[in-house]
Amino acid sequence: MTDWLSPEEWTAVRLSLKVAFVAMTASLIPGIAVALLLERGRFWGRQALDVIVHLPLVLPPVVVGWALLIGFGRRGPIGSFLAEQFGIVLSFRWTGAALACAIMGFPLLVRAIRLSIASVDRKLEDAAGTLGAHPVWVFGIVTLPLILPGIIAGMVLSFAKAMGEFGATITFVSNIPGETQTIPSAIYAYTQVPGGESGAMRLTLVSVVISIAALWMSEWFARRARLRVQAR
Amino acid sequence: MTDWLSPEEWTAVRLSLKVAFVAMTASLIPGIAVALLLERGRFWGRQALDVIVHLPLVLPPVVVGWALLIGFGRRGPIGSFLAEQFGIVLSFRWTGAALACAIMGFPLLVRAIRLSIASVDRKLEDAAGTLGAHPVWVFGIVTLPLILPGIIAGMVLSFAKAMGEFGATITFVSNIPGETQTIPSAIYAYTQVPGGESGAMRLTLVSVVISIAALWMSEWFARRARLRVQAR
Amino acid sequence: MILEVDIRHEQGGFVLQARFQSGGGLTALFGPSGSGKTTIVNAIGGLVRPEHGRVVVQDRVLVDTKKNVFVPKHRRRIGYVFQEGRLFPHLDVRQNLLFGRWFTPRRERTANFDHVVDLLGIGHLLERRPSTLSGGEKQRVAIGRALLADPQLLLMDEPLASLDEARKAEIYPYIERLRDEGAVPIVLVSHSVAEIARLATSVVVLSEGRVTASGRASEILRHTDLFAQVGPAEAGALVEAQILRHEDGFGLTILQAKAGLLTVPRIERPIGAPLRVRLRARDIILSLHRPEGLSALNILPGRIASIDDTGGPSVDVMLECGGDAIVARVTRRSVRELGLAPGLAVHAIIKSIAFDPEALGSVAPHDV
Amino acid sequence: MILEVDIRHEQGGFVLQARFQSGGGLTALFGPSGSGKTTIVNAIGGLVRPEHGRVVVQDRVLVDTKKNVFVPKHRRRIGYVFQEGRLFPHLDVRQNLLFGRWFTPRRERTANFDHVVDLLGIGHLLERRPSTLSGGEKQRVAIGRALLADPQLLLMDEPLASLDEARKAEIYPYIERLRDEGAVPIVLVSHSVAEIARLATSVVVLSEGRVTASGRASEILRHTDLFAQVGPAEAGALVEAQILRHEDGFGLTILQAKAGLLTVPRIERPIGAPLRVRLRARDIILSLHRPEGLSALNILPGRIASIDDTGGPSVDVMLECGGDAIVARVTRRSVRELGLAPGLAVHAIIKSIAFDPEALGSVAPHDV
Amino acid sequence: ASAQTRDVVVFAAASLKNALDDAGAAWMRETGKRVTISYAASNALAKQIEAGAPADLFFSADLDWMDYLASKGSIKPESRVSLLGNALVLVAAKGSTLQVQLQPGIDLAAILGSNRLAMGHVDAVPAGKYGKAALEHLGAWNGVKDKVAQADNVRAALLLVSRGEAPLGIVYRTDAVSDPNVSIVATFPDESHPPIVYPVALTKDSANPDAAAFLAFLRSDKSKPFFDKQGFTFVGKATSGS
Ligand SMILES: Nc1ncnc2c1ncn2[C@@H]1O[C@H](COP(=O)(O)OP(=O)(O)OP(=O)(O)O)[C@@H](O)[C@H]1O
Ligand SMILES: Nc1ncnc2c1ncn2[C@@H]1O[C@H](COP(=O)(O)OP(=O)(O)OP(=O)(O)O)[C@@H](O)[C@H]1O
Ligand code: MOO
Ligand SMILES: [Mg+2]
Ligand SMILES: [Mg+2]
Repeated sequence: MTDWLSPEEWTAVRLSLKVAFVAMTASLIPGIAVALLLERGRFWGRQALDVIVHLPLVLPPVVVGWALLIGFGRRGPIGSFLAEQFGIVLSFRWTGAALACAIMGFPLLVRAIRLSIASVDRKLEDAAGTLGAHPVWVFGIVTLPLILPGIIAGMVLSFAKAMGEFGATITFVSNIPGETQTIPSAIYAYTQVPGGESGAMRLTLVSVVISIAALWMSEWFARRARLRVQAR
Repeated sequence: MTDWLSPEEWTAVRLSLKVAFVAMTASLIPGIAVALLLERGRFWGRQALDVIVHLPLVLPPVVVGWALLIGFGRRGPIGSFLAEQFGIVLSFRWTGAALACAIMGFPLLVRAIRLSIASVDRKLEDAAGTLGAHPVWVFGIVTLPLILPGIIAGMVLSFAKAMGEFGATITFVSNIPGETQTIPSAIYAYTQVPGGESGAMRLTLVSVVISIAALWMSEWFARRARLRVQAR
Repeated sequence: MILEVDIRHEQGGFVLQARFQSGGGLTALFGPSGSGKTTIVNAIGGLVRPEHGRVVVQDRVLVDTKKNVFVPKHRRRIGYVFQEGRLFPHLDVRQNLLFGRWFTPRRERTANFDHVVDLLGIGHLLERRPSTLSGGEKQRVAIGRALLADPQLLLMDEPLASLDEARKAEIYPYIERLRDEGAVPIVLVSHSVAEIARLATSVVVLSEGRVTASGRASEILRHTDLFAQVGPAEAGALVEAQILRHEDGFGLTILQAKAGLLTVPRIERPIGAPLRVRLRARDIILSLHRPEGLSALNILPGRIASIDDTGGPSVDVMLECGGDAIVARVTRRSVRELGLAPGLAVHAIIKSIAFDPEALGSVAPHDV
Repeated sequence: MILEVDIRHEQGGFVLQARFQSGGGLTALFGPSGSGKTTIVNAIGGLVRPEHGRVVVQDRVLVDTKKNVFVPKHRRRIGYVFQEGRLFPHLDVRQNLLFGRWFTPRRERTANFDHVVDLLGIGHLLERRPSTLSGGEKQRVAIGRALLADPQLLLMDEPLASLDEARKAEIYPYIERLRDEGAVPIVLVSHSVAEIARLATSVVVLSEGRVTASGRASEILRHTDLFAQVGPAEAGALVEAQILRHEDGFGLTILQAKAGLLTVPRIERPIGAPLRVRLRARDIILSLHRPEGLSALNILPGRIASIDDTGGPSVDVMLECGGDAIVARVTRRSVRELGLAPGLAVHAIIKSIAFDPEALGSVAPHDV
Repeated sequence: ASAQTRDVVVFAAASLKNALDDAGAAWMRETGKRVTISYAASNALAKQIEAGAPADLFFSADLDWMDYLASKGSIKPESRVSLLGNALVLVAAKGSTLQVQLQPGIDLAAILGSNRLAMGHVDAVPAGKYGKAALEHLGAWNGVKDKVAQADNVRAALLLVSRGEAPLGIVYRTDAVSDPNVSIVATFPDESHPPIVYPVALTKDSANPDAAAFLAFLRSDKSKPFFDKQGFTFVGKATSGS
């Protein structure tokens, strides 16, 4: 089994899992916050935020990678700020890959959560308020559990997207085996050489198996979340 | 204004709009059907269908394009069947681009609709049943209007994805101006040569403007759909 | 039998095992909260698929688990007023009301839209969405929706619980009419004995998932102790009567019952019309002699048939009044002081006013 | 004043313009469906932000649009029993019940969990999710949730509408206790005059968004015509009394009212305890002479103060009985036959049994 | 449209866009006939041609994919021409003070320090493959192989240098000369890597008589200026498989 993939490929698989997991996890809280803002907020610039969130979907991944490089690169305004102030370097690091994946998956995450937020019965939140719960608490113990299905769906989408993301990642952090070479980068390399099909196939299969596992887990969580709310 | 983009670029913009619109529209009914199956169905192979729907998200777009080329190409099993039986040719036609975009956006569409379906109060459907409505009617006049927000969200995601889709499209139907060259493909070509940045920028801007318009329209529809249901 | 239910169904830890029959008209389900009323209605309506048993309505087998028959709900031609409204949020009130009509064969559309809307007082709400309605308004629309489906079986789960008395008083005659004219069997869940006494043809009393009593309303209501669980205030006898004449000057109507003449507030029905009168046990005073100078207009001579000591401060005295069975509830002290005993001749005194509109139901000739 | 409401609010085409005050205890809101009851409760609870006006509870200004004061709902310390349940679907019954407790300062947690659970009979439901509860069960949990929040203001919107009488009879004394002991002002919406008569300290009558009457319950309930809109059956006088002695052998309790002695079914309260008794106008028979040989144990001598002819078949006769004002509703025919007229001495006859538990409310010493 | 009036469809490596666009325009001015050019990665184009794409000409960025198609019988071998050449250079960001002599034994790793060397993907992108070969030839590969940031195309590698992400990069001269943000530090000797050639050939399925004419036009001196302008070396000689 282990020699079915080369050590370098195993590294790519592990890295992909790490990147996808971190991308999903790190974008969760901002995702919930932005979903709340977009769905509930009435503020100036809401439309602009909405557009910005959707951009990674609308633009070709290469452009996003480009923009990331310009913004978060070593010389980019945000990148240099992060590096100087917090010592966080993204370029050529797996963290940069995670950032690229998180950004590409962000619109999907936000949409799923937004849909759930929209379907929450606000009368329940009112009821919680009458019982003395501050709005922050109301969010935490009423809204959040009720939107759990949407959060789970959003996480699945974000994770899956991160597993498949390639264009923005390779443009931003290029392809450094062991550091930024994720499964899609490795597959890409295979597709670029004549006769690379079998290698590409093997890695594709690994991706499929991982996504089956991820879906299976998410369904399990979603079912639990739903059972808590519904009858029987 | 018109000479701000070259005629070829205008063609790409028009084509992108057409492709995105057709991809979104054509995947709508299958999307609703699959969402229903996945959310409500209890059948053998449900898990497999779920995985298949998610694959375009999990796999690098190049792989999807490749698979399409193998399956729907002129010499591919489905492609040749469609061509012989119905005269439908997808490879290297804009229809193929639409197919690629539809498939890439499908998981997003399905997820959004699924979330809405899950939040429909089935007691309302029961009530409609007691009033004599056959399940098909119940779906049409109760469920469908209630999941409209999810359908709209799914359509936005599908459209936006189609506007940005590049990898699968260029791999499947190449980048033929006037036939399969969408905005992302055109942007890509610009990024591959010295001095192409300004062209890429211009097209990116066009994409952004289109997505603003699409979002704006979707919000308008969504608000209408929501107003119909909520108070005030 | 118009309605036959014999089902066993488990949900969670709750076991419903209900068996009853009813000869049509309005069947009232009565019992404490959680006793299984809604579950039975759901089984009749096709919303719950019972694990075992049969449901037959007007000779049509809706459920028979042995024969694997289960008519889907949309083919049962029911009108169901749910305990919790269930209006369609995306449709306005008019569309909600007309929903069932789309699925009713054209020639069976008999319910008159304007009439039902008037009756329920929802004419000003037609363009509104359910989310803007008050609790009672929602409930009225839900009733209208069920009525306008021209059902062949009407299921009503506490339909009037949150309506005011005035509105109820307007709706009752309509339900009575449906019950008597339309040949539409009705199943009604209610906690109000007054409502049941007025409307029910049969009563099914439930407790913890089992039928503890079932039968004709007149029988069940006479057995006042059956209602101990819901407070004894409302028990009483149902008596059949006919309109004898109207006393227009005083706004009164004189009824002829077997027990004698009854003077009640005016009833707008023709002379000769059959009527059902509920004589609440707690409204009846017993007197050893025929009293004089009393404001109470109804004095029915009779004889004590038996005395039911239910153990509390009061006892139920069963009277035989010229063929009608009447129940009076009096204190034990009165029994002793007056020396009440079976066989004793007494007079039952009832105020005219004690017959509130709720207690006076119209009745189909074959009924009671 | 404990509760002051003076608001104007428009929603859709509906204009609420309500102004009333109440001296604490339990304030009942009464009026037909759609008259604005829930809207007022929402304004007091902070769920509706009135366009104009003030809401003051126990000297605390909750809303004052002029001064731009609007205390958010989570700082009002209320317990709100909603008209439609609103249980948290993702929490089990126990968690629902304890929800408010998490936000109650520890030393103010006085409501006893076990007691409330027992009272409402929901002990067997604690581990269940709301979606598996019956209608009445949900409502009981909602009541429990509000009570266990140890509110400083209790808002109840038709809390008991779908409960059976037995359950209501168990809950009433608890609400009375809250009203009398806890110094918790209560606002109750109800369609049941019996309930209001039993529980209310003040009554606010609403119609189409306006207050048509408001004042002490004893006043409002005597004006029987106010309740014409909800059916006249329930109107009557509220009389203050004290427990004089218990007749254990017969299970009776003797009360001392100004009007005289009242014999009622046993009340489990100590001798000397103050009580409020509702004498429903329709339960009272008038007699020209002191009657003999009647099963009715309560015979109160009095004098006719006035006769209210409301136009129907019946009139309301106001009696002066040793300082208590009592109303009897009799037919117009009786008025003529007995020659009833102001000044005439008569006897009011009331069955002991007519005092059902609903009619006997406990009362705070300062009350009525 | 009939084959007679159809545009000539060229599938060309994306890096040829500027030059080929100009050449196509010139040919149209001359003959009134149009070329339609689909620019993508050579591998994608090759696979598409293999799958029956309606291409008349394939213009690859390296030999491998042309060989691949030749082995599949998808091109007309007699039409195949290695039209262009290019040179491989080492670039640094503009203003860099780095001095590098590309001679055997060079210790590039020391020059890079903890930094990265930007290249095309060394197994997938032609420029990357050539770069790797050249570094191997110079004996520097083992030292730097863990410091290579492999981009998915040579333009992206160039971008990494021009944005200052990597101090050094290996790209084609054609790309380097056009970017004002980078400067060429050194040029790899021709012998250090396989010849950099851009082969072009008619596809097997091409039935468009104009295609051969356009190919002839490309081979002629008329198109030379367009390629020169972009920094390609114009070879124009016929080759068979390598
Ligand atoms: N958004 C709205 N648009 C128009 N009318 C509204 C809106 N919301 C409420 N109303 C109206 O306001 C009136 C008062 O509503 P409210 O809920 O206070 O009534 P209520 O007295 O509680 O009635 P019920 O006994 O039926 O619960 C109703 O007639 C209702 O139709
Ligand atoms: N999913 C479930 N799991 C466990 N118990 C359930 C479930 N669904 C219903 N029950 C129980 O079944 C019993 C009967 O419910 P049903 O709704 O028929 O009561 P009901 O007589 O209509 O009461 P109510 O008057 O309160 O509406 C209730 O005790 C309820 O708790
Ligand atoms: O008839 Mo009574 O009121 O029980 O004594
Ligand atoms: Mg029920
Ligand atoms: Mg209300």
